[in-house]
Amino acid sequence: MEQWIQLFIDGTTIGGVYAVIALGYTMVYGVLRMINFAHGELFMMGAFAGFYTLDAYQQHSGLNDSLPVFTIASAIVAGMITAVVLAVVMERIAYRPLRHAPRLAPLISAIGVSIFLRNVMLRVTNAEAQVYPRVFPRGAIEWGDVSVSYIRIFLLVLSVFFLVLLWLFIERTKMGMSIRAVAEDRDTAALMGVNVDRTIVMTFVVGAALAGAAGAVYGMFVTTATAGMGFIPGIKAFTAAVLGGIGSVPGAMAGGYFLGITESLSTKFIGAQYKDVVAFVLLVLVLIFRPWGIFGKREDKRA
Amino acid sequence: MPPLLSVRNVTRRFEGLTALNDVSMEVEPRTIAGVIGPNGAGKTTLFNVLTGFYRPTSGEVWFEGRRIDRLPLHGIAAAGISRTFQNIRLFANMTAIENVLVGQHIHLKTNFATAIVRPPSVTREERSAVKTAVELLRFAGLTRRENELARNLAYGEQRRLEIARALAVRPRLLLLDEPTAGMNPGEAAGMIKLIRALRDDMLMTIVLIEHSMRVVMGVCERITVLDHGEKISEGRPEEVQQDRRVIEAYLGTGQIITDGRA
Amino acid sequence: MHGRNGRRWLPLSVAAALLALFAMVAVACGDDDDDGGGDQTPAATKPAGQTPAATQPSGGGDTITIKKGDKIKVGISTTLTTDNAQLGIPIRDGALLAIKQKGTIKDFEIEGIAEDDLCSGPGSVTAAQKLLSEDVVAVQGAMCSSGTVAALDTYAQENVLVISGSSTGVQVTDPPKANFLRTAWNDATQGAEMAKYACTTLAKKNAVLVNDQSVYGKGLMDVFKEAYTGAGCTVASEEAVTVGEKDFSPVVTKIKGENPDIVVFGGFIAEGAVLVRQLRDASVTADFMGADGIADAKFIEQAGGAAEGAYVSRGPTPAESTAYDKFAGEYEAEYGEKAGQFSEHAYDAMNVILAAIEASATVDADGNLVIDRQALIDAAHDVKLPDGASGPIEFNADGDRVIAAGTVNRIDQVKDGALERIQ
Amino acid sequence: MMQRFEATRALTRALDNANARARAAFDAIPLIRWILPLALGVVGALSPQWFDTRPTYALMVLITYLLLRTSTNVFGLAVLAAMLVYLPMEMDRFERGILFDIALYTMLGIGLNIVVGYAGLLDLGYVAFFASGAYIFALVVAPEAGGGWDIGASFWLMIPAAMALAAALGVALGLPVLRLRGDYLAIVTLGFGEIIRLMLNNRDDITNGPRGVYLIPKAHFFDKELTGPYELYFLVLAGVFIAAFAAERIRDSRVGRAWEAIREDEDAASAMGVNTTFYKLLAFAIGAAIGGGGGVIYAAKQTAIFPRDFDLDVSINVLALVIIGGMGNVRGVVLGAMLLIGLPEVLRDFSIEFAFIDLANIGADYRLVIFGAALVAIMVLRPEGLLPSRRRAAEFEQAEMLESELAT
Repeated sequence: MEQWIQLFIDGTTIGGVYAVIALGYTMVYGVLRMINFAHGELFMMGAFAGFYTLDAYQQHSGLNDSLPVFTIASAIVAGMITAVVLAVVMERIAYRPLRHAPRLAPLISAIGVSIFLRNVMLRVTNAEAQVYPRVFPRGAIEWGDVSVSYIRIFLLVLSVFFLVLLWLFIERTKMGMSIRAVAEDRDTAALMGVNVDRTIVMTFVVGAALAGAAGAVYGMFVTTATAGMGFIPGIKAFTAAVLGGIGSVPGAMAGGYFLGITESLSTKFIGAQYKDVVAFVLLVLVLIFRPWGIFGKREDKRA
Repeated sequence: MPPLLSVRNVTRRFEGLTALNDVSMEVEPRTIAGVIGPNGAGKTTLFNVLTGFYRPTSGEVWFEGRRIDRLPLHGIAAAGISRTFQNIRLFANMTAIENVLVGQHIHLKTNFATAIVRPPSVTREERSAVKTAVELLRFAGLTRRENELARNLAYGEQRRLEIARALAVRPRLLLLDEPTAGMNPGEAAGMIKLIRALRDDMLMTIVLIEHSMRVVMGVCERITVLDHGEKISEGRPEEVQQDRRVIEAYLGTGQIITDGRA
Repeated sequence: MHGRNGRRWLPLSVAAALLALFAMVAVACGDDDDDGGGDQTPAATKPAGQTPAATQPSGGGDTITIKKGDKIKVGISTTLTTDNAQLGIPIRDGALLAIKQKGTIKDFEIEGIAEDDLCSGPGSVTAAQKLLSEDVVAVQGAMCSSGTVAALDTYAQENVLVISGSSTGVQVTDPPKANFLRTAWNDATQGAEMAKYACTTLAKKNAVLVNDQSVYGKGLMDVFKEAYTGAGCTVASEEAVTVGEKDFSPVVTKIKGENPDIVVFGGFIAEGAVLVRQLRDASVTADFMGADGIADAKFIEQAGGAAEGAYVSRGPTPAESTAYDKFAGEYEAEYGEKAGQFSEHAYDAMNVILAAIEASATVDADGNLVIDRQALIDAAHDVKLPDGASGPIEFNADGDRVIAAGTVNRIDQVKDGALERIQ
Repeated sequence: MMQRFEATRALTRALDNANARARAAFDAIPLIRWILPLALGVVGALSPQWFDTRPTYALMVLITYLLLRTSTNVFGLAVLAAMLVYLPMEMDRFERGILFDIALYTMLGIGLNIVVGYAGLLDLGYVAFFASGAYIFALVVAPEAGGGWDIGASFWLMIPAAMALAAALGVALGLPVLRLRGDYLAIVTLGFGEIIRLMLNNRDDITNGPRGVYLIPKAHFFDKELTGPYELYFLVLAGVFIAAFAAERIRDSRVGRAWEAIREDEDAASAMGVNTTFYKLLAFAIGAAIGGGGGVIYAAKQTAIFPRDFDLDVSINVLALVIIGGMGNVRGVVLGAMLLIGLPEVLRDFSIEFAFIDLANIGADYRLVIFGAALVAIMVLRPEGLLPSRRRAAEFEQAEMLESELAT
């Protein structure tokens, strides 16, 4: 029983990461109907930015030991800023010119960006894993055999915090409203006076900030950053977004947690080597019975 | 003569909303029937039930003595019913003639194997299909527009092309969803002429949905009036026009009975 | 087809002009053809401007002739992109160091050409084709067992000598290939030795095996399991991790539930370091054991302290080895970085290649170097390097290394952040 | 805050302008379309001391591009065919290897193009069919995996058999998911592709797992052993021509029209009596069969296959080459494969050395960086693909028109 609880907590942690990344996918998809394949690489860049920040503190000051709260926060902010800047440049160079292009052109462009970023980082790091300085106090809350390390708690809380923050942003702010309007119907939104360009950039900015922050925190959690680390979470988060109903913000959140927990539990159920199989089979099953995703809007085209 | 089409107590609900409530109607062969009603009356829902896009929640649809409300979408066309759409749904990036060729789909036999081998029979079939298509386009008034992409056609032409495409199915019942919507009076008059010709020259049975009372009154022999998913009146144009419930229904929505565009 | 316009002659004329152009170039390039077999025309008809360095010896299937003043080219197939490059680049550098130290053979300069093999079957085949088109005399590689297995056929077609310093998979030499040798240890040797050590010496009777679903990791764990259970110990469960993933918590939780005496890992640094760290974070106290895939300072560094106490098998090694220390010092002096886990094997492999070239190459009357491919392969089989950086080197008929007398399977333990030999 | 925005705004405006100028230059001056590739090709072919890359490859891409661009007649195709047969004789082993890969991926591209380009079904798991073809063949003939039929006959038998089985797999995978909307279909097919690969990896009792299937015997053509990419290249070439021929003929028939109608408007198509389920499955099946056939040849050439050979990258590569070439037509696929499969390999040799610029290793070290940037550049400059079918070009114009209307 305790093992099940532990697996559930494990799954919730990685699920939270999936959920935060998935939000970027789902928001960009919502406004642009485009799968941003380079989103996982923003996550990766966030992890590197976090690493370089913490590493600089480690090399040049004692702040990692004396003021970990500050250094951790600045690493997260660095991750966000890096990802945001990249996302804005990326949108401008690789996606905006393609806004009215055939549907699949931006997909390929995004794949190009993804290959580009990954290989640039491979060159920069000489393909070596970069090891995070340990800023988090080691230790865990123990309950019987269940143990939850502090960093895991931090990651859990932070993912929920980001999700709530985004929820408020989408629902309560004017910009959030614009994003929803553009997602609903871009032309009408434009007629209603929404600045579509700025809204789309804002969507990228918000999605990238989340991915960058998630990257930095995830980097602290697994304590390494590698150029290839964005790929698997990227695919998983994309799966989570679709699972929840792509375009739906609560769907992406639910999808992320759902996927993470299922994966984790299936390790015990069926075996670790089948965990990805389980994830994808689940996806197929959900979509067969609910083709619009768990939380997606049912689009009855035949009206 | 038995009715060609018979709708029997059809009800269709969408999650709490009843779009059609116990609607029945019959259409005699070689007549032009109209379905009218204010916005949201359930006209298009009725069409979608007739063409298999929706399954009725209850009730039945019979066509030529055969129950069709359980047929798959493409089976409706094979049964002999063809339609146009309210918001024109042509294959926009195909040429006019290709659109009509798709309409002939069920009457052609080429499969992927014979398409590769291309024996003489395929070439022959293709040639005659093209000939038929050209004739249909001519009938619909689209002479020399064959190789134009559908989306490059003028609005009125697109409506005509949609009808030509529907005719290519060789239906015995043709359903027209607001054929004159968005047309200027000149274009609309031309369309009315075309609809009459369909019945008179091609011996077609037609059911049309219209907003414009002028069109309906001018062309239809029998009219069914829907309001809030219920049939409120039925009969010849002049009967329906006098029906107090019809007038109320239209007045209630602020639409003027004599002029079409709301 | 649609949309034919009236300009019918344009394509015709363009095509004709281009065809003429292409025919010219093609004729000029004709002697690049490498399957001509003994076509020895000099490279004078090359297109103007081609650099002298680009002129090739005309290699047939049997002999290679290197003209006076040209370089002897030796290929290195290793992984230079993807995350596996952190293993691949030190392999390249180890091999290049051997070339640099050797300098010349019979007054012919040696040039090492490294190609990226992506640590995959298709990538290694492409790299093989590339190296063959460069007319290399022999090749160190491929890096990964899957790549070697796939690429050997391509090399065999030209009867090119291939020596790998890092392909440890059992299947690479089973069945043996005539043109292949390796300085890497066969997993069959190492896996069994590891099992013996864990079960008998350490007396850890209950193990969980984790592999990274690679040819190497899975193969090694299969051998381990057979020997381990054969020695009377039990395998509690077999787990797998996905390469590229960074969070192994579910697997760790499951291992914790099995409560094993020892966790044995078959795979490489990236996953191994993360796994051991997460095991320790979850307060799993079982011993950790890995093989040469993680026998590297980077493993300890990336594990961030969690590697302390871990056992690492490194293959049969003589009790005393100054050769390795010498190599490691030279490597660090050359590149400013510590040698990688397979650097010394790649270095040895390249030294075997160079020794074989030296033994089999002859200088003909015109001062050209002539190498008979079969003679080169035979010579390589006979090469013995008693003081190889990875231990004494001698090959058996299968192309695997002979375990020299007086060597034991080296086991290191991580102590105070460094690998220390304990067997 | 606002001032800081000013700086980024100026930057983005400059970027926009540069972008627009590049597009305008590319589109407005038709000569650039000709001169640019021509010049690059000639420089690439004749000046290896400046841009050291593969001359024969550069030339081949150039000729193919021009031929495909300009001619739809028999003569052009005959020249192309002659070139494709003659050029490899002049190539070295590496170039032949690339050429084999290009031809193989062209074949896969033609198959996927039927699914994505013709029928409009976004498939991100095409590798599943490629893998199944390769594994079916390998498991039957390779002794290591418990197979070991006589290769002499079975290779030629296995091609149609694997194609049929792949087609069946296509139908089996397609059946449950066909009612999914475009992007959902994409992720589900991606999932299927991954499931197939993971199963190949995990069911080592059947597939030998990560150790792969190796020692696959060589195919024979009568008495001649098909030893390497060069010999098998001609087989793939034949496959490409057959697949291309079949694909074009199907496209120009009732079946192709049905696919196109489905792609344009699925509901309207079914209202016209097109059995959309059947035709979508047919597209899946034909595409899968071509992929399966390609898989058999791949396994025969590779002599060792591993689950890892069939990861998501293969699907993405095939999809990318279809789109870059210009979706919906075979000519685009050929060019897309040349660029997408050829470029990263040819870039291995790429170096720039003239005057004081010495970037000798730029190709070896940065080839994938360059490749990624090139993907973006091609898409931004030619969003409809390099050789779009007439219809695709039309769609793009339509979008452009809409944009300019909205802008005014």
